[in-house]
Amino acid sequence: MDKQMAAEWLKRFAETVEKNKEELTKLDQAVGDGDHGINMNRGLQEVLRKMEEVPADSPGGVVKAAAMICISKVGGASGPLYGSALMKIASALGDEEDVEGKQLTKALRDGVDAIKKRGRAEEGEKTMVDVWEPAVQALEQGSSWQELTEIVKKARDNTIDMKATKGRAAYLGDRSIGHLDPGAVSSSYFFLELACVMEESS
Amino acid sequence: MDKQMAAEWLKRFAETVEKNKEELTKLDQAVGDGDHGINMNRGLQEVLRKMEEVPADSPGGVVKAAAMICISKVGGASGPLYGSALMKIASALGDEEDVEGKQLTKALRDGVDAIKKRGRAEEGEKTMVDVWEPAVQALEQGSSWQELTEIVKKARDNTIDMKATKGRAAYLGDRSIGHLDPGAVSSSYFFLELACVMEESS
Amino acid sequence: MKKLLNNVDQVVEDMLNGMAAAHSTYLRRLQNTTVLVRKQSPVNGKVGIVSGGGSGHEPAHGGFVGKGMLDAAVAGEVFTSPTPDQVFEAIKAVDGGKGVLLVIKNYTGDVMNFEMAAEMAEAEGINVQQVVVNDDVAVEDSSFTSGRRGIAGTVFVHKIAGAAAESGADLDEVKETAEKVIHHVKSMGMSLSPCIVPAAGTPGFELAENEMEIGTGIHGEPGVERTSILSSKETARLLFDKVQDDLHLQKGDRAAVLINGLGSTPLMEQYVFTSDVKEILDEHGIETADVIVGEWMTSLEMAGISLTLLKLTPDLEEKLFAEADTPAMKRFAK
Amino acid sequence: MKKLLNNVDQVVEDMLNGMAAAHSTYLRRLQNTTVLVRKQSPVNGKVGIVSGGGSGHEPAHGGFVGKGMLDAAVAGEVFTSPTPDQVFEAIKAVDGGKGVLLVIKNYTGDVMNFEMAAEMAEAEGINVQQVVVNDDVAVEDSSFTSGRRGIAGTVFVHKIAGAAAESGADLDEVKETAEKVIHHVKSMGMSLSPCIVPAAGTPGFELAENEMEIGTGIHGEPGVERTSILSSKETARLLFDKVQDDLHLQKGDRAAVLINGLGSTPLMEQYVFTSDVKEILDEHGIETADVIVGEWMTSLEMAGISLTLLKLTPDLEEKLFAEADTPAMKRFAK
Ligand SMILES: Nc1ncnc2c1ncn2[C@@H]1O[C@H](COP(=O)(O)OP(=O)(O)O)[C@@H](O)[C@H]1O
Ligand SMILES: Nc1ncnc2c1ncn2[C@@H]1O[C@H](COP(=O)(O)OP(=O)(O)O)[C@@H](O)[C@H]1O
Ligand SMILES: [Mg+2]
Ligand SMILES: [Mg+2]
Ligand SMILES: [Mg+2]
Ligand SMILES: [Mg+2]
Repeated sequence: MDKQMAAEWLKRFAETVEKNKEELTKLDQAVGDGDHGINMNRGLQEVLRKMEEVPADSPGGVVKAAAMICISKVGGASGPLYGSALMKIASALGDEEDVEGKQLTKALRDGVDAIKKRGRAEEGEKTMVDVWEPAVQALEQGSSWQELTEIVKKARDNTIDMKATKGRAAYLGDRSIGHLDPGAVSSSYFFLELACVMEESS
Repeated sequence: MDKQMAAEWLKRFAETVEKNKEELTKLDQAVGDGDHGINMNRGLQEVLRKMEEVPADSPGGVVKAAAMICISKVGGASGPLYGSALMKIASALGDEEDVEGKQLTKALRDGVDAIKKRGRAEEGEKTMVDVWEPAVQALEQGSSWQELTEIVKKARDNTIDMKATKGRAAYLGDRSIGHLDPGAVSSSYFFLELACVMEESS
Repeated sequence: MKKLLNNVDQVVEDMLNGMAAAHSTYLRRLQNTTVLVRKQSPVNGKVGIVSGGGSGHEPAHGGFVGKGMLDAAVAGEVFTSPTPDQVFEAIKAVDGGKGVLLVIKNYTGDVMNFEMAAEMAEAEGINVQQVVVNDDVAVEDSSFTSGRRGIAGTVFVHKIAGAAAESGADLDEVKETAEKVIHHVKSMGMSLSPCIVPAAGTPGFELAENEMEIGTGIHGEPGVERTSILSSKETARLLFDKVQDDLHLQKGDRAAVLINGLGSTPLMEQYVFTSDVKEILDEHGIETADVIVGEWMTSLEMAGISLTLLKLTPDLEEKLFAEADTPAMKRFAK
Repeated sequence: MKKLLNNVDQVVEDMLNGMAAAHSTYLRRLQNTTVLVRKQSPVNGKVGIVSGGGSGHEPAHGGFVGKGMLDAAVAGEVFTSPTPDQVFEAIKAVDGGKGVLLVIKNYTGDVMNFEMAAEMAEAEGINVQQVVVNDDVAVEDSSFTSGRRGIAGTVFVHKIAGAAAESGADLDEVKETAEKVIHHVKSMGMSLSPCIVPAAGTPGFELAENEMEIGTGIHGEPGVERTSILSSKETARLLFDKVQDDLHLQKGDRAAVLINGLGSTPLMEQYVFTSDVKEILDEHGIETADVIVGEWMTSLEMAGISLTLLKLTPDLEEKLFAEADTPAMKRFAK
């Protein structure tokens, strides 16, 4: 992955979130407070602007700039979570101009670990972790980008039947069952767009 | 008119207001604050209770008891207006056990004058005066009870085209045109029931 | 109709009990009446101030009973002026020997009922004066009509006449002060959605999703004009212009601003509106001595807002900032 | 969606300007931030208290900035916790050398963002402590979850920790006081209709004409249970029972009561509810040292109410009644 691909990845992520802003909002209204789409979009639009203004020199640089913006613009639960994840991913990518698949996977592992630490969440709690963890595990086990796509979609849909025990949805108890987790959905975009960009370049 | 007839009159008035409470409320919502039916009904139900508990000895006594209750239970604009009118009517009727038509008409004149004084209103301002004044004038000019009925209905309907310059409807300016005045409607019940009771006894 | 209550016919009764329970250090309920009076009433040697009106405008007027504002508030049924006997009870309870001022909002019903009460009190030898607040510029003034309504500007009358009374002024002076406020205070409101009188069960008017009502009063009554929805800035300008037409504030004048939520308009929106009003006042070079934002005279759960401007003179300003301690409005002595 | 505003994306910005304009004697806005701080900040030799959270809860928290309560309030977007950089700015602005206490409502987002800010501040050598308010008993507590939400009980934390700080206590003492309040305060709410986040444009949930939602939070989020509409009395009993299950007030205990309108529930209904709550407390022989009614922590224009009970000890009571002078809450020194 080079800096163009990294930029393309985050650009597509931002675009998909924008396109699905209302959808994310609706999902968050059902189990949360209805701002997930708004929060993510506010931050990612800023990421787009920043990438145009000050293009970074490396994939790590691209991700680091996005991390800073997520932390200072997204707010809510998703801001620090995406922010911490991207920050750790950026650290792991360093300032290398071209990043190998293996290194990317290791960086994503740091990312998911950061989310779990910040959010004190494990798999099965109906949060974005339920997409991040299976996605990263799949890559660690050598799945192709094509396979990742399926795994991510399945992981996302698996949150429907879960009962939330972290995040706002947890306040609903059993009533949280039967709904997709909004953070899992936005995270699915994150990995689907990554897979897409990687596939196209391969 | 004897005390039974006076009691029957006010009883029917109360019943008609109760039956048309929602109607009066709707009329008052259109040009006022939507409480005319509620106000009148609150007072008149109390009048009914009082008449059962402590029957009065004369038509004047019946009306005086109702006046006191209107003043202390109805509130709003209609409370003092009906209250003052009934009070003056009661005074004019005195404690005679049987009241002649002429005397009743004179008493009703005192009533409408009291309303005009309290409310500082004249005919044509889209208020209850627009029923009271033509009704009393008709009686003064020797109309029959049957004729009164028609005159009162016509007077009531005439308020539709008037522009209000007194009471809450005045705040609507031209927008008050095209609606019946709620107080004119309740006043029409007052005279229609009187006519009914007098007709039946004649 | 979705309301938190027990019995529509008991709602004023229950509310008064709640107010007395919540504010027992300030006020008490006069037994068998709908009157709330200052805890220690009458205050000897002080002019008593009585206000009131229909219920549904809370905190007005019960919330203003206390030091530096009202001695008593008389509550009528929802949006229905209280009856003379109740007002009379209030007058008797607060007369501390220096007479009583009635602060009446200009509605036919209120004026008539308070007038009848004043007649009763005078018959008993109590010195009663009255002022009628008519700050709402929505409707053109005219000697043919019953004139303009009293709305949120009444709060300034309570505050400033209350300060005069508290400082020991006699009845004529207190009345004069109140009249000076009335002369200098103008308001205008608008609404985005109507309210429901509990006993009626249906809204007083209907507004489409893209409509707002200009010049709405505080009784769920329709306003004077209907427009498509305006922004806060446009609304601020519209209301300011109407008020200013009457008040003629000049550059350098000092004014007090009262921004009044009518019921369900969140403070968030009220502050947005405040910011727009401040901008307009700054443009005109009008100095804002005081900006009061919140719910002061509501119309049940109506959505909307009113803007009140009070042109200040040094004596009015001094009294505006005098100490007050009531459930709804508190001012520290400077 | 019918709201009085200019631009949904600017609503917090505009609101903060309005608050600063209205309350300029109390507070000022830190330039280029969403932070409101006490006019004279930092107060030297006083522990600084910073709170905040998503906007849409006004007067919380900006309305509580002033003497005897908060030194700063950090505003996030509507219902979205503020970002760490903003909280950090607030911390720096109010540190008067005795350190800063963060009062955080227990939401994952708030906790994480404030935590990150605390890390930043500590890196700059500022002594920062934090407490997390979790008074909402609607959801069962559990060590597996992120625990209970912070709702209106937070106002008592502000008031009482604020009094401790004002009296010169050091950071540990102020934190301890805050934690004692948190331990003794429990709340629960319900709603009759939802609210609309401006940028979302549609309500967070829907309720039929005959339904109410029990255990609703302050973010337009659905509650924990839906029932047919209850009377005020039934609602009071339901909420009291839930709160009492946790608080175990005994006969003779002294308590402070906070009845909080969530947005569009008129004061009239709030007082009806107050009367019902008072009756229950009397039945239980619980003494009410203080009853506070009104809008303290709202959820935009949601209709509903929450009940908060604080079990008092002599030291908490003393601080509860200590002088405070903020835009939204004022207490005269006794
Ligand atoms: N403790 C947590 N750990 C991991 N993810 C979480 C946690 N809490 C919330 N989330 C994720 O954040 C999403 C909600 O984000 P958002 O709506 O932007 O913030 P907020 O909940 O503060 O309104 C949830 O759908 C969930 O995926
Ligand atoms: N000044 C007045 N003179 C005569 N009648 C009046 C006057 N003002 C109002 N009314 C009558 O009172 C009626 C309204 O009564 P009601 O709704 O009970 O009182 P309110 O207007 O105080 O709510 C009006 O329809 C009108 O007929
Ligand atoms: Mg959310
Ligand atoms: Mg009416
Ligand atoms: Mg009325
Ligand atoms: Mg949120």
